[in-house]
Amino acid sequence: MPDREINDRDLQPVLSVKGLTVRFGRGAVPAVSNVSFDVGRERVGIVGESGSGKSTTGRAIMRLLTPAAVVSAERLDLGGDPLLSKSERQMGALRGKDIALIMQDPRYSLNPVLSIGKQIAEAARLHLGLGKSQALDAARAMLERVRISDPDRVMALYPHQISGGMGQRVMIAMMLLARPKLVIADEPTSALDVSVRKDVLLLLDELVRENNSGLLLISHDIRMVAAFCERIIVMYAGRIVETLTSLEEARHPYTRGLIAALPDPKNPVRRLAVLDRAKLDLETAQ
Amino acid sequence: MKELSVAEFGRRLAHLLVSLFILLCVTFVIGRVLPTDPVGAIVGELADPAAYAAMRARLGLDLPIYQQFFLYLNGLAHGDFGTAVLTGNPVSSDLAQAFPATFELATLAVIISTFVGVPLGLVAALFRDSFIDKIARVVALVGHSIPVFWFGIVGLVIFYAGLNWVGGPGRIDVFYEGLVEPRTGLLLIDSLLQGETEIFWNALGHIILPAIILAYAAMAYITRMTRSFTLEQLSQDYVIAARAKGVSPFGTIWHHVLPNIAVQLITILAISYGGLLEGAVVTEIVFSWPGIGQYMTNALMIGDMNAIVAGTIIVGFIFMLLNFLADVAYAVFDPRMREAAR
Amino acid sequence: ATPQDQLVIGTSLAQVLSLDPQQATEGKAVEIMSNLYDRLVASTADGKILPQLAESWKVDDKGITFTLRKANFASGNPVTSKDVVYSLARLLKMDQAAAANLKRVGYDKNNVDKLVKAVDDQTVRIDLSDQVTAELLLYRLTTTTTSVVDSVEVESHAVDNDYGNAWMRTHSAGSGPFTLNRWSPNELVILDANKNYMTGAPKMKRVIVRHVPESQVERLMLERGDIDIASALTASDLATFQAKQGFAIQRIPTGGFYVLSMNAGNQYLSNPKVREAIAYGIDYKGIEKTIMGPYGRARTVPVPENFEYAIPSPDWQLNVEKSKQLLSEAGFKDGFSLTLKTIAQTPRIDLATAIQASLAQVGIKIDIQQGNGSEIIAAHRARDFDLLIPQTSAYMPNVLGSMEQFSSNPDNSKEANNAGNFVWRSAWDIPELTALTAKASMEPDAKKRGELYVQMQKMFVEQKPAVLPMFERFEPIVLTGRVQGYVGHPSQMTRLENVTKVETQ
Amino acid sequence: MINVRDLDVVFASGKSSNHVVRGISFQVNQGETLGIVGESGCGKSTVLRCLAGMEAGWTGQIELGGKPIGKHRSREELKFAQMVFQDPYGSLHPRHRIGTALAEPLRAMRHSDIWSKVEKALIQVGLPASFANRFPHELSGGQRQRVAIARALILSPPILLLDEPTSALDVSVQAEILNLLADQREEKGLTYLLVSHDLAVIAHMCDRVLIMKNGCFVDELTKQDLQAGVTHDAYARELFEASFIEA
Amino acid sequence: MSDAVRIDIRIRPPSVSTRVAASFARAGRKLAAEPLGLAGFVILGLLCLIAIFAPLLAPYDPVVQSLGDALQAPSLAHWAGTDEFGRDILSRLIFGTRITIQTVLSISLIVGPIGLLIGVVAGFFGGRTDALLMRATDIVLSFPSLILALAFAAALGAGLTTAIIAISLTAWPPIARLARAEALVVRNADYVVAARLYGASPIRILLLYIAPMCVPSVIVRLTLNMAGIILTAASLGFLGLGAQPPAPEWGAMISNGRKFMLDYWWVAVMPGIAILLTSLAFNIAGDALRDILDPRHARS
Ligand SMILES: Nc1ncnc2c1ncn2[C@@H]1O[C@H](COP(=O)(O)OP(=O)(O)OP(=O)(O)O)[C@@H](O)[C@H]1O
Ligand SMILES: Nc1ncnc2c1ncn2[C@@H]1O[C@H](COP(=O)(O)OP(=O)(O)OP(=O)(O)O)[C@@H](O)[C@H]1O
Ligand SMILES: [Mg+2]
Ligand SMILES: [Mg+2]
Repeated sequence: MPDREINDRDLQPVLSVKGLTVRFGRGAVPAVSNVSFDVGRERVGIVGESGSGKSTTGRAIMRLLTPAAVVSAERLDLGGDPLLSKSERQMGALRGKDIALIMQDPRYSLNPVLSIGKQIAEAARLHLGLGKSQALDAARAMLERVRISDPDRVMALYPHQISGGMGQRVMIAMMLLARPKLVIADEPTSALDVSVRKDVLLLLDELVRENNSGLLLISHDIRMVAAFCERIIVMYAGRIVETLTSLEEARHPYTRGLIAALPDPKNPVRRLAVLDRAKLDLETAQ
Repeated sequence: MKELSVAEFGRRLAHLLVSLFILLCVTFVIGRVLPTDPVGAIVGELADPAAYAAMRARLGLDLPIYQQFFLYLNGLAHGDFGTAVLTGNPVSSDLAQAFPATFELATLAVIISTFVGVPLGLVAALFRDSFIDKIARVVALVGHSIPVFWFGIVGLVIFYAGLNWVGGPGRIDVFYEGLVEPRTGLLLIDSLLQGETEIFWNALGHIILPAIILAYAAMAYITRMTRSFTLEQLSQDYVIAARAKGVSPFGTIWHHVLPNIAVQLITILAISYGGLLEGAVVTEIVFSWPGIGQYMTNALMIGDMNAIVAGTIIVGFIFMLLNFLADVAYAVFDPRMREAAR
Repeated sequence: ATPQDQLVIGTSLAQVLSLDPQQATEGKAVEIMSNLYDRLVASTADGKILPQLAESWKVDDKGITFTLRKANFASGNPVTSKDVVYSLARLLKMDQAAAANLKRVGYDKNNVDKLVKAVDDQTVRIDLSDQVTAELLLYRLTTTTTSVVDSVEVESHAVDNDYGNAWMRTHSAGSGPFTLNRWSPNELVILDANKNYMTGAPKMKRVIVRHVPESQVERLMLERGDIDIASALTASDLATFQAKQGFAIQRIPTGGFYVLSMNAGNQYLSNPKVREAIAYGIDYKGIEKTIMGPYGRARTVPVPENFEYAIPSPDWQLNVEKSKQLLSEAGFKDGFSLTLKTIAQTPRIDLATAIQASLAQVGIKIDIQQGNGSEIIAAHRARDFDLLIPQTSAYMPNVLGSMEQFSSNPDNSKEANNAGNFVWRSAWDIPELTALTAKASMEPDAKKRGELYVQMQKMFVEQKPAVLPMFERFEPIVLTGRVQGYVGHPSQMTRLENVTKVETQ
Repeated sequence: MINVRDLDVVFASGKSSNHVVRGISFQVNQGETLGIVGESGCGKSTVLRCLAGMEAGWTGQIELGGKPIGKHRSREELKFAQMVFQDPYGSLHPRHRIGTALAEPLRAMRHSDIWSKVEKALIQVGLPASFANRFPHELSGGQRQRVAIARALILSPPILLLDEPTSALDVSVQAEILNLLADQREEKGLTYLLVSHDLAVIAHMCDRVLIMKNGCFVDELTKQDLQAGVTHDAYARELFEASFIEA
Repeated sequence: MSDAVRIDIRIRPPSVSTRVAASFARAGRKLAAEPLGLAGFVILGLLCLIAIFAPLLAPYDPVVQSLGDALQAPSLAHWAGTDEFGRDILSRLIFGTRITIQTVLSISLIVGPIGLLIGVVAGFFGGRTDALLMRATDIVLSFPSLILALAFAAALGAGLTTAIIAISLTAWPPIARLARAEALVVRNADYVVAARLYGASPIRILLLYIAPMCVPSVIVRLTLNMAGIILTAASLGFLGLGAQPPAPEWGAMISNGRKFMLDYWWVAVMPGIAILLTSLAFNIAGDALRDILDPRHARS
């Protein structure tokens, strides 16, 4: 499935996943089952409806699922380094340094009682080994990179005092500060206003390119993913149903249904197409 | 935000005073309708009715209740809480003696229960449903489920009579009585201030057992609440974000969760503290501790109204003050509230 | 352990409300005040009168003339006859419960100035009222209520004509072996030795009376040596010291009783048969053994058995058959219900529970209402009870001293409102017995008086008392072996000046 | 059907006041669907709440069905407009069964023959009648939103106020709900006022769109405008571009 | 959907019994997953059974004294020994469950509805009503509770009823606060807005929409409070103001038994164990109930 680009620098994929299965509780239906894909220094998108296991996949890679989750995989390597066998302490050193996770809603994913500056500086202290004031400098520099015009003022603010778009930039600044090899963005814009969505995405894209990192973009908005990513992984009920490079390639009825369900002002229809789940379940079960 | 807080501060202070006044009225009325009879207690069982009536008049109990109330208010306005029947002293000076004793005990107890209960709650939450969690819960619950007087006596049997690790009942060994001059009324502090280390150690030996027993009883609540606050926070996205940033589990608890639950913790600590301050009556009896709980119970037994009203006011005031401070802490520690404090 | 030169007493100070000798009558207060003040005369534990401030006295038909010895108050002021007169006048003019003792025999605030006079600085003359003999007056003068106070000192603290009462409640102004250093209510009382005491400084530099409300805790403290003398221990705690090395138990008789007061105004209790049925419905022996222990001895006549002229107890023992029969004779075959009020203190509450259980067998259903001291006392004074358990004490060690309060009720009418009278509270109308008691107290001849005493007791029993004595009351205390020279006084006037402590073994 | 003139809403809390809706006017004809788009916090929901009668602090005039409506509604006036909310999880009482949830409006309006009406309403929105015995947590988000629509329609109001009815739903489910809404409109000749931040949804459903910014309408677009990508205002342009990410 | 409407399946509001059965079944399933909580409920259930069948279970009469048998150590004849009046402690404990359950239930039945009502009314109506009610709550809350209980016991005469009233008087404010906090959240929920839109009256909304949402947390809190209630009742017993003799109230039993603790441990320890077990059971059951009833604390 993974198509390897032949490029001397990116010979090895940043992330290589093979046969990833996640169960919550023993005997439960797996939330993610037998998922395999590679991410190089490129942008890969995962789409699928709610509950299809997108976030679970992302968190399983970060090893951030609750202890109740049973994760197994034939291979889960970051830059050739197996993640599953790492201790919690080793993972701590990796997270934020080599892999970063950007979450959906900055209102909830920033600590409400710590100032923005402190939260970004914490990442700098953890991964760049900086002292207090140097870390704050690094944070300031990073805020400038995410194009926040008045970093000193913003650093003193608390999360509730900034807008959603700004919050997501802060989140990006915090996570990308240590130039991770892989960035997992779990619905990074779906809590944001339409008008700022694009800016945030473009910014994320720009930084990832600048760092030459891999990007795993998780979203349910198939059009947006198609516009941004080089490859699209479509998930349904915990499985990968197909991997595409453009929407036109879509073969699987689920993917096609998904695309058809989107209202498109350019091609108005009286009724939108609806997924036939019964049939779909029958097909995927085979 | 400063100037806004001042207005808010004033408003809440006014509320506090109104509440206190109502508390005063209610206590006063309750006190006067009680059937307990301070006159009988003073003049003695065998006194004849004339002497009885004379004493009644002297205490002002023959006046209609509203007049008694105005007289009392008048006294209050001059800082006079009246005279305690029980001791013949001004109530204020009695309270000045009894309150520090309770204050010392309650403060030590709340410190102990905080320093044990909060970490226990954090650990229990962090290792939720593990063996540690279960142990922590049961240990805390047992403290919550056994009568204090029972614990008190068992504690004395073991640690005082048996092992001789701690001092016995009372605040201090009797022969040290009166050697330190009460400045703050807190023996531990007074003795240190006056360089009487021997007395300090003696007083510490006396206070430690009742303090631990009270602390154990209070700990259940603190542990349980800490645990549930922490669990609530641990399921928040920002905790996952912090972990994704590479913060260690301990660092997450310390740098991220704790500041978030600090305000809630302060509130429940204030509640526990208030509960302890309002007089651990039973503990004070078991340990012959001359605190406000015992003072008020004895006052109640003989219907000593001045003492009861004043005691209730003080305790109510402390309680309200603690609540007030907890609210202020909200405004100070929680940036969201700082903004919202109108 | 306690220091060599300090005596530490553990007890319950809950009832101590005043240390003014002309006000307080409560037992613990008496115990403390008797060491702060001297009286003209004192009584020994076995009832002999001894001189104290009075060097000697002369009795004639009309009165007694006392000659004072040279002594000083702790303040340094000399003790003069003026102070004695002042003290007695103060007692009667303040007119508190403490005055009852003298008022009962005809002294009051109106005649005291006439009857008590200073002859010169060292001589005091007290005229007899028409209701007392010299011998009985002397006994009454041994109580702490007649303590001689320092008139100069007291007057300097008087406010609003209160005879210095507000100050005296918490301070001492006496010539006794100790002075009051500090009294923290419900915590402790500290007495310091009066170095200039007339017979020399007491052996103990300091006496500390410590409030220990919990008996078991007090016991632990005693075992650990943190107190020297323990009183107010429960029966079972006392029992453990019985055989223990290094401890001694003194069982001090008080001459008083635990009493079952029945309200004779009650429709059932007004019937003497019912009262007798109740007297037959109590398991005196069982209670004595399991509940009273060293605190009480079964006795249903209000005179301790060992007193001269005491008659044996009547046949009132637990006898369910007899009791039931008496009830049905009275017309209450099916029984009835009563309430029983008592102070929530051992042993009285346990006594109540035991009485409840045994009367239930007879068919009388008892509903116990426990309360705190003042509540129960108020109910007692207001005749607001069916049954109630008070206790008494004797002010002198003879029949009259212990029995008088059971046998005298001059006016039983409600209007008399004689709440200070123990019998009145039970609404028990006993004109003959009252007259007999008055006659006995005026009888100068000892032999004849003794006959009257016996007659009184018999009449008491015949009338099926509404104030039924059940147990003679004792005050058991435990002393560590270190304490020497402690002689418990039946009226709780134990003096501590000769108490010493030996080195711990 | 709906006629609003100079609607003005100010939220005053203590000293700070927040002018949320600034004198807007619009009207919607019978059977028409009007859309309102705008960024978060611009006052879209507030307008709806005023129309529904849930907000007391407004000034201006509101007419529903040709009758001017006051701040406090009578029972009859309430029947004019019902609302469907954004969050399907919060709009049904978690302890009421679906049947109860649907029966409640009928009870409140003193209808008779309640249970057959409930059944009809369920079938109408494409749910089996047996769902009446279920609790909301036993339903998926889309099913809940159907119930919410059934509840709004059960009193047969001529106007439906839709506050982002699909923004919490998956696209596939969204399509089902949008189809359902379109069907109902057709069948009953309903008038819709649809608020959303998703221009695609608005374009699909509405005859006209008002673009809202900071409490004012800055632009009005017709269906044709949307198809052609015509806008008259810079902000509308920006919004339009951001909504359809193509490259 | 305009398919032909078929009205052949009649739908009815499900009967109360099936609903209750369903809820119990659900709760039971959740409980089964948590052995500790289950143990709590089992103990409480046993207590109720013991209370009901006390006369059958108790080997002796709980109040009949036999002074000759006083203070006997636990033996085959007296499993838990005898007290100072020779009464069988086990029998007293068994009959004591009745008093305990009666106390706890009456207090909960007084405090729960009062607290709920005050809290919900304050939270729902807000404004002046809220300010007034909450001020009153704060004042009652700031009363030293044991002292107030003592005062009431003194005023009304000591006894179990007084103790119940006195404890109730001081126990409602925390419940009211809790209910208010819940009501504040619930009153802004969309389903309440919707209810107002279709013309449900405020009373209906209060009783049918808001109050039911506050009930679970109130119940949980009450269950957790019960341990405290038992202890407070015991403290009142300690001060002689609880149940009156010869009632075999556990607190009073410990309180009397403490006088013999050093020599005859069982007199105080046996009722102590009973109290410990019961309040532990209440606490554990309360915790479990919270997990079952309170979705916010639901286990992940
Ligand atoms: N902590 C958990 N415990 C049990 N089940 C879980 C847990 N987290 C997720 N699941 C289940 O795993 C499945 C996948 O969830 P996941 O959050 O990965 O979906 P998603 O694709 O991210 O959906 P969305 O678009 O709504 O975010 C779901 O069925 C969900 O119910
Ligand atoms: N009850 C209220 N009191 C004070 N301010 C309010 C109140 N309700 C809404 N607001 C404010 O009014 C403004 C508009 O709110 P409204 O809910 O109408 O926005 P919206 O356009 O619906 O946004 P969204 O797309 O996020 O739903 C916001 O700034 C909000 O903070
Ligand atoms: Mg997700
Ligand atoms: Mg909105």
